Amino acid sequence: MQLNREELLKAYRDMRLIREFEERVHTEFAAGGISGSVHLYAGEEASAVGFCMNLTEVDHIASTHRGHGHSIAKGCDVKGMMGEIFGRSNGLCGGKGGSMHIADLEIGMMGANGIVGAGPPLICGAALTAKTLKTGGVAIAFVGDGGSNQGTTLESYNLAKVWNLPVIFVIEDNGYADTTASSWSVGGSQTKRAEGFGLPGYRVDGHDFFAVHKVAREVIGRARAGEGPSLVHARLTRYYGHFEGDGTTYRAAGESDKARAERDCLDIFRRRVTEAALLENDQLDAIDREVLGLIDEATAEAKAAPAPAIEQLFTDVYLSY
Amino acid sequence: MQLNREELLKAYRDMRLIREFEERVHTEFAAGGISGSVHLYAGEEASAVGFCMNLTEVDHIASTHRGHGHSIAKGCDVKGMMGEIFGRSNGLCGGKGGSMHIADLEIGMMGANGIVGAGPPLICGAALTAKTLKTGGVAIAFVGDGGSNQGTTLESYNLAKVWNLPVIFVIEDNGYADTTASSWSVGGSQTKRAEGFGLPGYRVDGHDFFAVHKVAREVIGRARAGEGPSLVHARLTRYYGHFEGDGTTYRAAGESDKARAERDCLDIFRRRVTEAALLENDQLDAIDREVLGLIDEATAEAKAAPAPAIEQLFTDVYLSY
Amino acid sequence: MSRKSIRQAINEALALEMRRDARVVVMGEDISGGMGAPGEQDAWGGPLGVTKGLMPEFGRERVLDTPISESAFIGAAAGAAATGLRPVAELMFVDFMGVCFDQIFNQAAKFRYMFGGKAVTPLVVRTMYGAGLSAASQHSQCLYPIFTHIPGLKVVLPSSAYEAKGLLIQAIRDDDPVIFFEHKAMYDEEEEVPDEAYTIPFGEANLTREGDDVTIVAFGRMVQFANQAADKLEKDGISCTVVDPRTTSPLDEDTIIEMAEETGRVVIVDEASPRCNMATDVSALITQNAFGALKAPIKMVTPPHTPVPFAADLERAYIPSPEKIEAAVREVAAA
Amino acid sequence: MSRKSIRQAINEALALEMRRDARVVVMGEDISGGMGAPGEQDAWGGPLGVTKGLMPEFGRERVLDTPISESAFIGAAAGAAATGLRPVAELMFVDFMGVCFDQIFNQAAKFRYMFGGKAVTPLVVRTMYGAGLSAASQHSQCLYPIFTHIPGLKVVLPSSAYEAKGLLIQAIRDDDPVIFFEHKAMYDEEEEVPDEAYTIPFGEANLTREGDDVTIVAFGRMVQFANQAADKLEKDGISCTVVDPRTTSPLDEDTIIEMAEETGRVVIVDEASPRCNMATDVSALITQNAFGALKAPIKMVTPPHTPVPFAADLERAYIPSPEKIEAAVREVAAA
Ligand SMILES: Cc1ncc(C[n+]2csc(CCOP(=O)(O)OP(=O)(O)O)c2C)c(N)n1
Ligand SMILES: Cc1ncc(C[n+]2csc(CCOP(=O)(O)OP(=O)(O)O)c2C)c(N)n1
Ligand SMILES: [Mg+2]
Ligand SMILES: [Mg+2]
Repeated sequence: MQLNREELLKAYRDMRLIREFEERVHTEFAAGGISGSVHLYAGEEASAVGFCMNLTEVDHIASTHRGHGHSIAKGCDVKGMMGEIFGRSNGLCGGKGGSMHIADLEIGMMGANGIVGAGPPLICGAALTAKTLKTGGVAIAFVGDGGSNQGTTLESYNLAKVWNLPVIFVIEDNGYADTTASSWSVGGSQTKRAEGFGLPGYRVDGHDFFAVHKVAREVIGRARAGEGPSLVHARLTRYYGHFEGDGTTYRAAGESDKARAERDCLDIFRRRVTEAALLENDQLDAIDREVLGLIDEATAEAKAAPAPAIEQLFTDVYLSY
Repeated sequence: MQLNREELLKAYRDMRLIREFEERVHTEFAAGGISGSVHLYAGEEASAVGFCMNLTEVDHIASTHRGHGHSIAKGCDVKGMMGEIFGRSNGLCGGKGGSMHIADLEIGMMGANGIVGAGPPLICGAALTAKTLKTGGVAIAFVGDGGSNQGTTLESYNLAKVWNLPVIFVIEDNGYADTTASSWSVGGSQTKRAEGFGLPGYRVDGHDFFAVHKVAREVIGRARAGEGPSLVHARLTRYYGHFEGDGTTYRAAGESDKARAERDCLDIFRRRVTEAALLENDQLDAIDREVLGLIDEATAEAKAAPAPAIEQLFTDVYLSY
Repeated sequence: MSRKSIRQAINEALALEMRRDARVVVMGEDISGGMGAPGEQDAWGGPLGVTKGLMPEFGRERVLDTPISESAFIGAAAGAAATGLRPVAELMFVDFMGVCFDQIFNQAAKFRYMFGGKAVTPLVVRTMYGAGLSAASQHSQCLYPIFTHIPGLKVVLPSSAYEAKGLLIQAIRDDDPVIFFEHKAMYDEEEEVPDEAYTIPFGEANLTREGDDVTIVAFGRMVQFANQAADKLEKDGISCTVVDPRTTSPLDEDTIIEMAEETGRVVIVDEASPRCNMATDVSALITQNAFGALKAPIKMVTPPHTPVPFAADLERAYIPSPEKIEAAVREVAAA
Repeated sequence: MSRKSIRQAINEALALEMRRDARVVVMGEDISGGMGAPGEQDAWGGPLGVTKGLMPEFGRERVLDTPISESAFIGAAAGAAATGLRPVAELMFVDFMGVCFDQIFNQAAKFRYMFGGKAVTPLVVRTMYGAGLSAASQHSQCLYPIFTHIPGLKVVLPSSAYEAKGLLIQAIRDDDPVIFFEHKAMYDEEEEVPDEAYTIPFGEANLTREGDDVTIVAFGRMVQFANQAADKLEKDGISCTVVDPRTTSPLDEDTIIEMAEETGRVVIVDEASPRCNMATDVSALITQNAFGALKAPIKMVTPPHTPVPFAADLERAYIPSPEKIEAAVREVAAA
C-alpha cells in the first residue's frame, strides 16, 4: 500500500462524494424533480476512483450511460453535474445533455455516453492524440459487462493493440446489463478475450479500492511507458436498478442489500485504513459531513438555477454554419 | 482418411473446378470482358471444398467478397456464376449482382458479400433457423483475416456461443487484407480469440485438403450434435492480387509463385491420393479435361447470353410495393 | 373490441401472429428479461414492457433475449428471415441504428435485388423513436427518413393503437423487410381495438378527417397533433383534411396528391430533423405532381436542425406542437 | 497552376495541410498500404491511389493504416479530433457507413451540442460514393442525404478538381465534423488547379453558368452532367443557370432561392436514391420560399427507387444522364 495520507483522504472523499451524489439523485428522482433516464453508480465507486486516482489532466477517460461516478472521479464539478441532471442553465452542459451526456473535455472527461460500446473507439482516439502529440497521457474506457459484447468494444481492443496505444479497458462487471446476467451474456471470459487480442488481462475485486488501485497503477504505468494496452475485469455491485424506476425483480431477493452490508467499498476502505491506523474515523466522518454539505448545496443550487433560455435550443450545433 | 473413392473424386473435381473457373475469370478480366471488382479464390480451394464436402442442402454458408470458391463448393451452377460475373441475363442473379453478390439460397449459399464482416451475423441467423425449425442443419461463415477484425464478426462469436448455435467460423487467413499483412492487423491470435469467447479454436493448413476436411468434419459434427459453435483458422495463399488489377507489390518477390510450386492444394491432393494408390492419375486428368470443357462452355454461354432487359432495373426490389 | 393502449395493441399483434405461425420469433435485448438472472424471468418484456408475457407463452426458443450486439442479432434476424423464419427483432431505440445499419440496409434490404429476385426476407425490425421523454440527443431521434431513403425497406409509422395492431400484423405477414416505428411517448394512448387479428395494408393513407381549406400531411405522433390543431382551427372556420400516410415506404402518393389538389393548400408535419426528411419528400412529390392546383406555398412544420436537447423546456420548443401546426395552417390558409 | 486530376488535387490538399499543421493526421484501410508486408510500402495509397506519397513524406505516425474495423478507427478519429488532433479518416466506400455510423452521427456530430458547446471536433471523413464503375449494390451508393439529415455534420460534394482541392482544405481547417464525398468515377478528371493552398467556403453555391430559362440545381458528379445537358440545350435556345451548391450542409439556400426566382423554372438533379434525398430537400426549400415565382412544376431527375444494379446497361439506365437532364429541362421549359 503505497498511498500517503493525503491520497487516502482524497480516495475516500471521491468515493464518498460519488455515493452521496448518487443517493441524492436517487431521492430527488423519486421526488419527481429529475426527468429522463438516470443510471446510478452507487456501489461501484472503488472502480472509478481506483483508476482515476492514477490520472492527471493530460489523461482521458470515456464513460458509459452510468457516468456520474467516472465524472466525479475524473474531477468534474459536482454542482455543474447536479445542475445538468436537473436540466438547468448552470449545468455542466447548460442543461442540453443531461445525465447521460455529462462531459468535460478540458479535464479529460470525454463524456458519459448513451450508446453502449461507444466509448472504446473514442478513447483510442484520445490515446492516439496523446501518442502523436507526445503528451504523456493515457486513456481509459470504462465499459459495462453488457458493453463488453458490443463489436465496437471488441474492435477497439484490436486497434489499441496494433497501434500500440496507451489505453486501458476497464470492464465494470456488475453482473447485469439491464436485466440480463453477465454470466449468461458473456461467452468465454473477459480476461481470456483480452489475451485473445494480445492484451494482458487482469481480474480484480471492484469493491476493494486498494485492489483496484494496485492493478490500475500497474496497467496505467505500462501504458504510460509505451508498453501498450491492457484490460481489467472488475467485478462489482450496482446498488440500485438499471435506471431509476427499475423494479429489479430479476435480481435475487436481498442481493444488493447483502452486497451493501458485506462488500461496500466505503466500509471496506474505512475498515482497512482505520485498522491499519493510516487514518482516523474522525477524519473520515469529517469528510462525510463536508461532502454532505456540498451535495446539499449542489442540489439547492440546481433547483434554484433557471432553466436554459429557449435560444439555447439553436446554439452549439456547429462552430460556424 | 475416411473418404471413399467417389468422395475423393468429388473433392478433386470441386477444387479443380474452382481453380479453372478462377483462371478463366482472370484471363477474361484481363481481356476486358468483365467489369467491376473481381476477387479470385485461386490457391484457397482446399478450404472451401474441405468444409463444404461435409455439408448438404440443409446447411448454409455465408461467404465474402472472395466468393466464387465457396459458391462452387456449395454447389452453385458454374454457368450461372459465369453469366453473373459477365453481367448477363443467364446469370445466377440475372446480372444484377455480379461477382460480389453471387448467391443461391435454395442450396444454402447465402451470398458472397461486399461488406467485410457481414457474413457472420447472417450465418447466425441461418443457424437459428436450423435450430428453431430443427432441420438438423449447420451453418458456416467464411471470413478473411481482415474480416476477423470487424466488430460484426467478433460479436457473432459471442452470439453463437450464448445462443449455442450450430455455427462454424472459418477464418481464411491468406496473409493479407488488401495490402495489409495479417501478421500486423490481427492482434493476439485467431484461436485464442475463439477461446476468449468460449469457442474451441483450431488451426489448420489450408493448403491441405485432408487436414481441412478432418477438422471440418469434427467441428461440423459437433455443431450438428448441438454442441455449439467453433472456429477454425486456416492459413492459405491467394495466388492473384486482392482484386483483378492489383499489382501486389506489397508481397515478397515470387511469394505466390513459390506457394504455387510448393503448396498447391491440387498438387498436394494429387500426390497424396496417387501415392496412396487411392486414385489414378488418369482419373484426375479426366476430371481436368471435363472441367476445362465445362468452363469453356460456361464462358461461351456467358458471352453469348444477352444483357439483362432494361426493365430488370425496376424489378425485385420488393415482393409487393 | 375493447380499449387498448398502443403497448397492448402491439403485444397482442405479436402474440396473435406467434400463435398463428410457428416461424414467427421475436428477439432483442431484455425482450423478455432476466436471462441467466436469479430472480424473475420475463422481468421486463422490453424496456417499456411491450413484449411482456410473450416468453411465458412461447418459451425462450421463440422469445430470444440477446447480448448487446445489435449487428449480430439484427443480422441474425435478417439471416433467419432469408432462411425460413419470420423474425421480429427489436432495436431498442432507433438511435442505435448506427451500430447495426449495415445488416439492415446493405443486407436485408438488398438481398432480393442483388440476388436477382431469388430471396425472400420477411424481417420486421421494431424500434422506438421520437422525442418527449427527456431522453436527450441519443435516445430521442426519429431517423425514419434514413430508412425511407433505402430501396428495399418498408417503413411503418402507426399513429394510434388501432393502426399499430393492424399495421404490425401486416408487417409480420409481409414478405419484405419492414421497419416498424413505435413512438416512445405514445405507448399509453388508448382507443377501441378489435381483439382478433386484422391487417391494414401498406401504402394506403388514412384520412383522419376531411375538410375544404387546408390539407395537413402528418406522420406518426404528428397525426395526433395535427388532429388537435385541426380541432381548434375548425372553431375558427378553417377546415382541414388530415392525411396519415401510415407508411412512408411505400407512400400513398395518389391520396396525398389528390388531397393536395382538393384544397390547394398544404402543411406537412414531420417530427424528424428538417433536412432530407419526410416533409421535404412529400413537398417535392406534391410540387412535381400537383403544382397547378397549389394556391399557396407548401409549409413544413419540423424541429430545427439541431440534436434533441435534454432540458424539458428546450425539448418542448424542439418538438412540432399543435400550436405550431395551427399557426402554419393559418398562414397557409391566408396566403 | 497546372492541370491536375481530382486525385492529384485531393492528394495535394492533404499534403499541404499536413505540412502546415502537425496535428493533421490521415488514417484508413490501406491508406498507405503494405503495412506489415514484406514488399513495397505505400503500396496503394488507398484503393484508388489518392493518398499515395503521403506516408513516405509524413511517416507512419501521421499516415495510419488500420485494421478493418471502421467503428474503431472512425471513432478513434472522432475521439482524436475532440482531444487535439485534426484527423482525416478515410471510409473507403460510403456504403460501409452501416458498420460505423454511430461514431459519426451520435458521437462526432453531437459532442458539441450535448456538451453544451464545450467540444470542438475538427474531424474530416473522406469517402467514395457513386455509381458508374460496375461496383454493384454495396459499392455504388450515394447516401449523402443521410449525412445531410444529421444536425452537426457538414457535407461536401466537390464537382471538379479545383473544387475538390479548395473544399478539402476548407474541410481540414474547419472546426466541425465534415463528411467529404469523392465520386469514384471522377478521380481522373482534370482541370487547371493552383499549386498553392486555397479554400472555398462552405455554404456558398457556385454558378457554373447563368441563363434565363431554367435553373438546374445539381450535386457532385451531376453538376458536370447538368453542364453537358445545358451545352446541348443552349444550341436549341434554352439557356440554363446551373447551381452547384458544393455543400449540402450547410446549404446555400439564398442562392438557390434567388436562382429559382430568376427563371421560375427548376430542375434538380441528384444521383442519390429518390426518397428523402437532396432533390426533395431543394424542391421543398424552393416551394416554401419561392412559390410565387414558380412558373412550372419543379422536376427532379434521380435514379429509380432501386439498389444499384451490376450489369453495365442496367447501371447506365440507373444513373441520371445528361440526356435525362436535358429531357427534364425541355419539359419544364415548355410547361
Ligand atoms: C447500442 C446500444 N444498445 C442498447 C442500449 C440500451 N442499453 C442502455 S444501458 C444497457 C445495459 C448496459 O449494461 P452494461 O454494459 O453491463 O452496463 P451497466 O448498466 O450494467 O452499468 C442497455 C442495453 C444502448 N444504450 N445502446
Ligand atoms: C466494411 C468493409 N470495409 C472495407 C471493405 C473494403 N475491402 C474489401 S475486401 C478488403 C480486404 C479483406 O481482407 P480479408 O478479410 O483478409 O479477405 P481477403 O481479401 O484476403 O480474402 C477490404 C478492406 C469492405 N468491402 N467492407
Ligand atoms: Mg452491467
Ligand atoms: Mg485475407
